[in-house]
Amino acid sequence: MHVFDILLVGMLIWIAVGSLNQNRLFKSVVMLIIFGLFMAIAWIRLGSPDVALAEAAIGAGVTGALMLDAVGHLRERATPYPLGPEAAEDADE
Amino acid sequence: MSEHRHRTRLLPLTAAMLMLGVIGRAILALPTTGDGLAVPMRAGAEASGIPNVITAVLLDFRGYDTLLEIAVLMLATVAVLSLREDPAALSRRIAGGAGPVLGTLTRALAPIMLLVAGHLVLVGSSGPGGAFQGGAVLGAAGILLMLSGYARPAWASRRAVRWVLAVGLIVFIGVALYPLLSGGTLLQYPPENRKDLILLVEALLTLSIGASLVSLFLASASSTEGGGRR
Amino acid sequence: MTSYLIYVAGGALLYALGTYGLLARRHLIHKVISANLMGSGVFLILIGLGNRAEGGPDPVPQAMVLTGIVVTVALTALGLAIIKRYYSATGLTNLDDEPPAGERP
Amino acid sequence: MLLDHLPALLVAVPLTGAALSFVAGHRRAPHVALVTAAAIVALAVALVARVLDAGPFRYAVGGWTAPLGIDLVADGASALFIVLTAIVGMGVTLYATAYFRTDDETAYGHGLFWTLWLFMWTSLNALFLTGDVFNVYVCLELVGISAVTLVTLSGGAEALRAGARYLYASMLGAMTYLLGVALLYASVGQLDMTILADTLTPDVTAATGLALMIAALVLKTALVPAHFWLPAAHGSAPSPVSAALSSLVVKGSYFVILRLMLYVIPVGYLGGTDVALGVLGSVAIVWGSVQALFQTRIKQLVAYSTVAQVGYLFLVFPLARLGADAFALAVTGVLVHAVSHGLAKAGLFLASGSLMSRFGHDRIDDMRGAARSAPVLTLTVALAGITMMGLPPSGGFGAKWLLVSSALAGGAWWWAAVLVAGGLLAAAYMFRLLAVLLADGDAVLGTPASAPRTEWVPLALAAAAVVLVAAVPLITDLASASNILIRAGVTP
Repeated sequence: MHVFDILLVGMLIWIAVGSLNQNRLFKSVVMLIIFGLFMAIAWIRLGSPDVALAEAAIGAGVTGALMLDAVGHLRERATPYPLGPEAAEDADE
Repeated sequence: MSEHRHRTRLLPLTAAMLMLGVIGRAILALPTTGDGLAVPMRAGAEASGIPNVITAVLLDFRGYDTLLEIAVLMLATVAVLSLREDPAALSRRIAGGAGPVLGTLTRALAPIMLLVAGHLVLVGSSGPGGAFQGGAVLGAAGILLMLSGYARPAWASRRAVRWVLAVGLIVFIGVALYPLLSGGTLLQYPPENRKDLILLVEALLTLSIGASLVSLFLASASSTEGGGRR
Repeated sequence: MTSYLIYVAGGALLYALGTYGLLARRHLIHKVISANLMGSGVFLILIGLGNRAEGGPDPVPQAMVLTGIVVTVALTALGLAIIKRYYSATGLTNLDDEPPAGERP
Repeated sequence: MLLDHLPALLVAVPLTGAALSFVAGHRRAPHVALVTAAAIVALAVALVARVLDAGPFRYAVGGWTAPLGIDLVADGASALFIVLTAIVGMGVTLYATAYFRTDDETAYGHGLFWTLWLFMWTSLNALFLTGDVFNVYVCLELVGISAVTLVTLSGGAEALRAGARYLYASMLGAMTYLLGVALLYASVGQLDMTILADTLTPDVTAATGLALMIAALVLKTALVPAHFWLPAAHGSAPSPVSAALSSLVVKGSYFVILRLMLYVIPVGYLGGTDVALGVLGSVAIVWGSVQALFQTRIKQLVAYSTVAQVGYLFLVFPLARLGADAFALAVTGVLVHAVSHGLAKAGLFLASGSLMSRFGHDRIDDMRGAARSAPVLTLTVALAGITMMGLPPSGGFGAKWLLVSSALAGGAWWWAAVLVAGGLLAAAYMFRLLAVLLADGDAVLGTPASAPRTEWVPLALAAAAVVLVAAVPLITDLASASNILIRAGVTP
């Protein structure tokens, strides 16, 4: 029975590493949202359905919406600033 | 560039490994059972007639944390508003027009989420659910509706918008201070109708948290295009 | 090995990973993501250790985590707002490069 | 009857003010803030009177006493910090009415300074009163969010950059603090500080938790080497904000360290942490002062002076372990230091802000001749300098005297040497600033219409710090009414 828990925690770590080890911001953010959904499953496994609901709605939902908006903002305004080497390097797409 | 990066990674790596070791040692030293405050909390919740212990902890025993929590949400909205470059901020609408995928998704999801939020509040005192959870789902549903352009904030004046943002906190402060008039302490609900009052506060808080999350998103959403859409 | 320990160990790893990301990643949004991961790690440790209680998980850590999730989203929103404004002002997405000389406060 | 509710009101009143100032809009918000500030000053004075009269007391929020509920704890130390916050807060509020007066609705975060500032005041009061380690986390987040946002208020690139760095330090600190609480709770099963103090037994998990909490608080207090975020943040914020940050906000997290180290944690529980904090404090005094000496911009100099002055706050921990006499003297001394630095630093930052707006720049070397055209501001800098150096009869002198006495009573002269050296270094950087201001120069200063109206505020704060030695008996009474000294069983 622990196999499922180990797999779940392994997935969590893998997604977290993937989210950080990803230079394309949009992918990072999508992985963070997926991470939130997996966290919700973990909360249910830990007997905390209350936290699972909040995590799915806030951790994945609201945080994800805020992050996607910010990434969109950076991309949208990318053109007027050709000077920022970092912006170009980390910009998505 | 890359040499510089390698050098700057040594310190973070050391810090992370150090933390891992410190936490690991502390965790392995713990006994495998430990009740914390679970027993007195459960007994207290039972005495109050609130079957969901977490609701009892959040709204009754540690209601002060929750009061400050609502303050955090309003503060964050104010903070994000203060960082806008333009003054119109909240009263401008997010550019609507959902893509086909998001549109269909919203049409299917939003009513369900609203139902779930309502359900969570109603059952929050017995099953899983309550103000935080219901408010969170409500907030997420609201953001989805805004994003897809089905609902748009078209408030009359900036004054009205400000009231909407502050009213949750103001009402909660009022509820918290009300017991002082009859000799109670801050947030002390009278024992005879504690359960009903807590349910009422819970419903108010659900709406307040939901509204705060939506306004937090609206306050921060980028102006010219529908933020978050892809 | 009892199952709560799996989650607590995962939490410790996430916390360490978040610390690393917060210090090592340069892009400001990656730093915010790292802080979110750190938070999730701490929450896993809190509730995981609360699962050691007899007769069901301890409600107190669950209440703390519900509070913590809301605080974290507030911090995230603030961080992103500062990042967007900083980018509009300087075109930079990290703190290592000096912003072009501008006005003094 | 109302007096029983002082701890609740000291949080609820500024919180109500914050919400109402937001609704009121930017034109009427200053009035809401002034009324709120006046109410807080009255409540704070009442709290001091009550604590002096009846000793420390607890307030059970929700009618549930700890461990079930959250207890607020009002003792001599919290009353002292709350009244300091009230006085400095009133000064900052008055000064800000002129500073943020503008017809541009979009300036300074769309006029949201007042709401953010009242939120910060709420959270500081809450932090000084709370007796629950998880509630401290929520309070710290309130302080952090409001402080970071206030730093970015001008919207300039430099301020945003400083704010972002401050925010990341804040996030790291908050998460680490919460991790500490998680470990402590898993080990002890309690969150109330008094219950923790009674039930702590030697245990590696609890000790790790407490150590992480203290490390996180040290980061928030900006003790060297965790001071990296402070100079930029305090230096690039609008001046009223700089004053509040340097004078009050660092003391919020410091106050929790004080309670944890000297009230909750038994002697020797965390090994050599006492001495380590003292050593870091000494390094901070020297490093901050030397850095201050080489700054070319006035607010950076004042900010590095804060790095140095924060160092003194940490000398209390080794001194407190040198016997009962040293303990009482050290705690009283550090409380006097916190108050005198709070008053003087607020005055110094506000005066620096006025000098900058008069000169139109912040370069120290180009501020020659300020004494002639801005005598009030120059006098303020001089008075604040007297306190920083610790010359009699200032509060700084009283604090150093008590701390040196404590070191000598405990037979540890080297801490006394640090204190004396710190005073000399402070003299060096303050004289450097004063020498420029007093030098002959033909500075043609602009006089913004609103400036002279509020220039007496920093003067009053700095002057209060200079005559603070008269209040030392009062602070001694408050120290003996603090749970720290009562628990240790010593009286000053």
